[in-house]
Amino acid sequence: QGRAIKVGALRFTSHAPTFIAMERGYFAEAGLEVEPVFFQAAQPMAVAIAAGDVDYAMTSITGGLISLAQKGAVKVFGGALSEEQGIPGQSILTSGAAMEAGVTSPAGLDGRRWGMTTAGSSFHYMGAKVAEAEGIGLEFVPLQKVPAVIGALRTGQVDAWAIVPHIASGLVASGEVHEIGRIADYLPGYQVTTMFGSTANVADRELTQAWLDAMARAITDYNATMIDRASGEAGVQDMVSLLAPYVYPDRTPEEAAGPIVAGTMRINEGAALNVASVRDQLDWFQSEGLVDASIAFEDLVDTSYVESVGA
Amino acid sequence: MDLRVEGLTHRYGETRVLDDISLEIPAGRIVCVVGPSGCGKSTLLRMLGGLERPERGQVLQVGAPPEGCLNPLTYVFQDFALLPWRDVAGNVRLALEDHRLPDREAIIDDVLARTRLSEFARALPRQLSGGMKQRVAIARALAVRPAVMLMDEPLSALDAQTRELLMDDLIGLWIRERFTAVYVTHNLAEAVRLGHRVVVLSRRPGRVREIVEIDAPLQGRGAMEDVQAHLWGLMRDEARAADAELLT
Amino acid sequence: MDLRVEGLTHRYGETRVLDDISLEIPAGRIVCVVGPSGCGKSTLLRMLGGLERPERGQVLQVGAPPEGCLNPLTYVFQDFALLPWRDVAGNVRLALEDHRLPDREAIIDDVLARTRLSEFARALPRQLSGGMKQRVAIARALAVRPAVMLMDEPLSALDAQTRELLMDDLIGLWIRERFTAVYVTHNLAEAVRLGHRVVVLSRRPGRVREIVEIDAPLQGRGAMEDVQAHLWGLMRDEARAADAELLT
Amino acid sequence: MTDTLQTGRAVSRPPDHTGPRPVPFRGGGFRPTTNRWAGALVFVLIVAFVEIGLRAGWISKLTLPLPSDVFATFVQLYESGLLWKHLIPSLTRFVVGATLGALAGIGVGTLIGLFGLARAGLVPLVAALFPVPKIALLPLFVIWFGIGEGSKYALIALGTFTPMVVATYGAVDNVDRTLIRMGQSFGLSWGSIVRKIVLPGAMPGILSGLRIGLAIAIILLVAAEMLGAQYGIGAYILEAGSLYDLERLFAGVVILSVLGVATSAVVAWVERRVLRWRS
Amino acid sequence: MTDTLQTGRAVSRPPDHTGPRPVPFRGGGFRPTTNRWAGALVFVLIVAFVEIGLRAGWISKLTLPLPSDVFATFVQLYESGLLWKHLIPSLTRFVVGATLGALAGIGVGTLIGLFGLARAGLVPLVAALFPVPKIALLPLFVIWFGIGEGSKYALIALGTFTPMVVATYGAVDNVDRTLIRMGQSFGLSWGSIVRKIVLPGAMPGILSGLRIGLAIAIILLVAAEMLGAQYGIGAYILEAGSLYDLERLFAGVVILSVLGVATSAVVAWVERRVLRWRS
Ligand SMILES: Nc1ncnc2c1ncn2[C@@H]1O[C@H](COP(=O)(O)OP(=O)(O)OP(=O)(O)O)[C@@H](O)[C@H]1O
Ligand SMILES: Nc1ncnc2c1ncn2[C@@H]1O[C@H](COP(=O)(O)OP(=O)(O)OP(=O)(O)O)[C@@H](O)[C@H]1O
Ligand SMILES: [Mg+2]
Ligand SMILES: [Mg+2]
Repeated sequence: QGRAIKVGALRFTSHAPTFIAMERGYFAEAGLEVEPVFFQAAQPMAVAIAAGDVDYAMTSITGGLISLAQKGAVKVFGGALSEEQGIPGQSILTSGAAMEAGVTSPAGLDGRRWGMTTAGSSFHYMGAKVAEAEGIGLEFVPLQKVPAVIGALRTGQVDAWAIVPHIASGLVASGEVHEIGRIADYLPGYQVTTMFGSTANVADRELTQAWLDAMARAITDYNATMIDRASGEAGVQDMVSLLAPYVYPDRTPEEAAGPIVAGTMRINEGAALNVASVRDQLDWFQSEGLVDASIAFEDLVDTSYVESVGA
Repeated sequence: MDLRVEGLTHRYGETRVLDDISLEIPAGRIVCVVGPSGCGKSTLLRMLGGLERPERGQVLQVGAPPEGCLNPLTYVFQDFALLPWRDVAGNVRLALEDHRLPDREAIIDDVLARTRLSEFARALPRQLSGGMKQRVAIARALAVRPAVMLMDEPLSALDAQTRELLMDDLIGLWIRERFTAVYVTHNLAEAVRLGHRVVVLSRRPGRVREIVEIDAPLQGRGAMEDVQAHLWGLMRDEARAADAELLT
Repeated sequence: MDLRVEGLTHRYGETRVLDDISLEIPAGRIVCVVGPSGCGKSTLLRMLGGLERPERGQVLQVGAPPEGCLNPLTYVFQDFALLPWRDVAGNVRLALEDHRLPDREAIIDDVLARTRLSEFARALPRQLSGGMKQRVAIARALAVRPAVMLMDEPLSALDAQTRELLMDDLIGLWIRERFTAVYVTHNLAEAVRLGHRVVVLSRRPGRVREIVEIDAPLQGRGAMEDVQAHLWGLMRDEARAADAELLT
Repeated sequence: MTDTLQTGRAVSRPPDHTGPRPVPFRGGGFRPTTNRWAGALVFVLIVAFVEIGLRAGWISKLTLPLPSDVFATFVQLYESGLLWKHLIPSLTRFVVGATLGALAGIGVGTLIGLFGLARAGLVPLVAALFPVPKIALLPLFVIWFGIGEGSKYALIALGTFTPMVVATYGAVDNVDRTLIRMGQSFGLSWGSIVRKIVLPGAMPGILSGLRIGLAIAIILLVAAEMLGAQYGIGAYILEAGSLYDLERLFAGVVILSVLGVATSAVVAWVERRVLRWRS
Repeated sequence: MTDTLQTGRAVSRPPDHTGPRPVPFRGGGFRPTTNRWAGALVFVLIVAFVEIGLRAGWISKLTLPLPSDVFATFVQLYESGLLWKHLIPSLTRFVVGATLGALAGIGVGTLIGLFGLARAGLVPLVAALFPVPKIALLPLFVIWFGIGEGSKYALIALGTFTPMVVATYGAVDNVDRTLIRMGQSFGLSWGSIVRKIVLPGAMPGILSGLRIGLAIAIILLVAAEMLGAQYGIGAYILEAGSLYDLERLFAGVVILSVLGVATSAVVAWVERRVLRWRS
């Protein structure tokens, strides 16, 4: 019987490797019995790992994650979703009202309101980086939850936001919201999500390696099928019907297919980690005073498991 | 101004409280009403003052109230009914505020003086003993120059000694002012000290059992033990029965 | 069992309440304590029963309490002090529950019978008239076979007629049982009806002003107007002054 | 009620005729009346108004859902069995959390009421805890009690605890001291006095504190289910809210509101039974 | 207090000697005592315990922040001027929202207390509104009032409104009816009775309702600042929570707690002034 572990997950396409590894028995083959624990947002996942309720998870680097790493509770040890030029990654969106007022590119957002869930979230980081690159000022509006940001954007109460493609495509298709740029243009190689676990688990090399191996197989499957189309349309169909019950439990596979395909992004082979991007994120959080300036890179990341790229 | 009660009958739900009460309250006299607990004395008094509508029968005012009378039928309540947030003068003023009067403060000073309360004008009710509170209530009643004072056991919340003192005060007041009053009490000693006429009610439903006229002048009346004994004879058994009744 | 009070003195903060009180309470007699409001009568009674510690002086029990006595010094309070959530029998039982007794229910039945309450054993206090409530409190006191009953104005929350009835009951009870009691009251008529000895206290701080012995047997005593007048003469001015004092 | 005013004035003017005339009536009014039907009627009117307004278009569809759609959502929720799937975890959390909190609150409140030391030490603590928003403590609760049921019970229990403490010690303080003095005068033991006099005497106050405590427990259901709850009325409402699904949001809110009214009715029933000795 | 028990028992046994002996003392106890110093002491002890526990390592750093760090955070917040930047918007929201809610609540509560029609129609509505968690309505408020200050005021006002209504009409119902009857017996107009008897008589109840209403208003600050607030104590706490920054989280919670205690002290002061007529 395999070792029982709990894996935190969001109902997002970016968590596809977890679902693939479960469905295709990769975890079982690695000697793991995985129970998924679903969350509404990335933030509580890190807290749940610190509390010992969840063993591993995959999500973006947030201020909360860094704070918990500082307290010795969690550690990042692998990479997942990355921005890559040429693949439609996260989009920068603007509201209809802002568009009418002449905002056609991120440069036109000077002094406008940028939506985010909470301070220290990846939305905050992306907005800040875009603003820095364009030399503009943004007002950051915390709205706690993704749907709240969507609502505020649709009603023009915030002017701009950046979000993963499967959500962006749906919003743009509704016509209320417009795409004015790509994050990949501003943050090439941005390590969007990472793999992390509790410090105790990460210290358990055997367990963590087993988990990584299973995930790596799933990542290869995902990239090959969805990005490189190695198995053609049929392979995509298979993958969609595998993912649909996890990502869109209340939609039929046919309804789910569109957004799942649209949401495709490259996941790092072998869970390689873009160390430079992670370092940049940490630096930014520290420079903004969102996390303690004394946190060292090594407090946050254990680079001994996977290949480091982009450094 | 006299009051005349004609065939007053009342019921609360199923309970008959008053049954065909007829009475005369002549001006310038004190009519005491005695009767066992729950026989409807307070109900009768409420009807006299127009605070409650009788089921049958009526209460009539005969003659005009005296000149300058602001509130012909004025109560003095057992529990004083003073506003605790107003001082003594303010409580008296309450009764006058709805009237346009040139000399309001003069009236207040006058009635406080008559009840020997002048130096307590700024005191709050909670600072006063029970006897003083009731004197404030009497001062307030005097301030509106009533035609008839309706007093519902005005002394029964007081201790025996204070009661004694206030009874003297009331007698002194009547001798000077000859006010008209209906005075409800349980206390036969009070009734025979203060009443020109004592109306004895039966147990519930209250009926007029006997009306005793007392001719002796108020000043210098003694305990009148014979009259008290007569009244007590009328009431003793009924009082005992009323006391032993279960309330709901 | 007698009680002896020796040089009792007490102060609340700055206020002197009792000043050097010395008294004898002989077994089998009723000692009435009268005095103006706030002179410390209730405080004295609390000290007699050990509910409060005097600043100076002491209260002594002389002799053993009678056989079978469960609570030698037992109170009857002005406001009855019945537990509203227990019925009549339950209220009496309360006083017995902390003792191991073979015949608890028999005692309860007995005292309820003696106070003519047997048929109300299951009634709740809120269903009872004031007079009945006080009879329950007396039954409860009798249940513990007290050596001395300490009664703090036991009738003054009742209306005059009920008071009259209960006074008769108490006299009847004393004639049968010859209980010992300290009886605090404001009411001079009560004091002369019930007391073998009347202790008159002065205004605060309470001092013993006079002790009046009344030799007439309890049964068939009249109003004893001369004694009442004498007592009232002792107290009138002080009562007036006490009444006119501002409370804080 | 205005005729009180008029007759009041009429009495104060001397009449021009002097024949016998009835004493004018000037009492009445100022009596609380209750009328259950009017309450239901007002509900029906409001619902009808919203329904018609939305259909006719003079209320924007963005602001309120169609009451009939809310009802349909509710029916669907019931028929799909999801109602119970959401209701049962929430009720469990409510019952367990509120019971823990209420018992602890009554216990601590009684200690405060009885012992000067407990009072001096705990009252300021409770006073400081009272205004702390429980949602603010969510991240801590997750660390302390995990994302499972533990943190939800703890959050609801904490919310019930503080008002119960305050109500209980207030109630103990307000127990008629003459009754306690009576108990002492009959030589009752300290324990007897507490059990037979203090606690029953404090019961009315404790029960009215329970009303507030339980209302707060229901309100905290939503906060408790913000973290890691897949099922539960609070989770349902939060999801509906974040999707701006007004029909489901209202259906959930109506369920909580009914739960609150039902709880308060239960407390009222208990009060009537336990406090039958009151007038 | 146990000596009550023992002397109580001693009295009930007949003594073996019969010479004069003092009546045993069996009173005392059951008196609420207050001791401000003990309260402060308990605070200091708790803080010291946590500080030492964390430094010594037998309390995990994950569960609580170092009290000294919380204090340092607070000092920094003060010195950087950020304290005011967060406090002033929150206080504004608190004052505006609570004032609107309290005034509306007192008004509606008085209407319910005075008019049978208002009572029949509004009481069930308020009873249904009371247990609705205000966070659940947040999305709705955003639709109705936007993410600006409007929705924050509205949320806090609603939270204050319902307890004020309940407290006010309860207080009006509890005004001594003999006082009202007295007013009628002196022929006072309806308006005079309401202004001079009913409202002052209801004041104690209204003020104690205000205590609860304001506590709820403070608790709702956090919920109100969930949406679109960049500054404010609630926003500060939420941000600290999402960053899992326990020092700042606790600093914020302490500020709210102090705000709550201060508000309650202000109400107590107003009570002492306005209700000086009570014993
Ligand atoms: N508003 C009311 N509704 C119903 N019953 C009432 C009302 N007012 C009085 N009663 C009942 O009517 C009866 C007479 O009451 P009332 O107060 O007039 O008696 P009373 O003679 O003044 O008694 P007491 O001597 O105790 O003051 C009592 O049984 C009482 O319970
Ligand atoms: N626990 C207490 N603390 C402070 N002062 C007290 C206390 N108990 C009584 N007093 C004061 O002591 C004085 C005497 O009170 P006590 O109750 O003994 O008088 P009393 O003679 O019984 O009065 P009354 O005739 O009104 O019953 C009063 O002035 C009272 O205010
Ligand atoms: Mg009456
Ligand atoms: Mg006394």
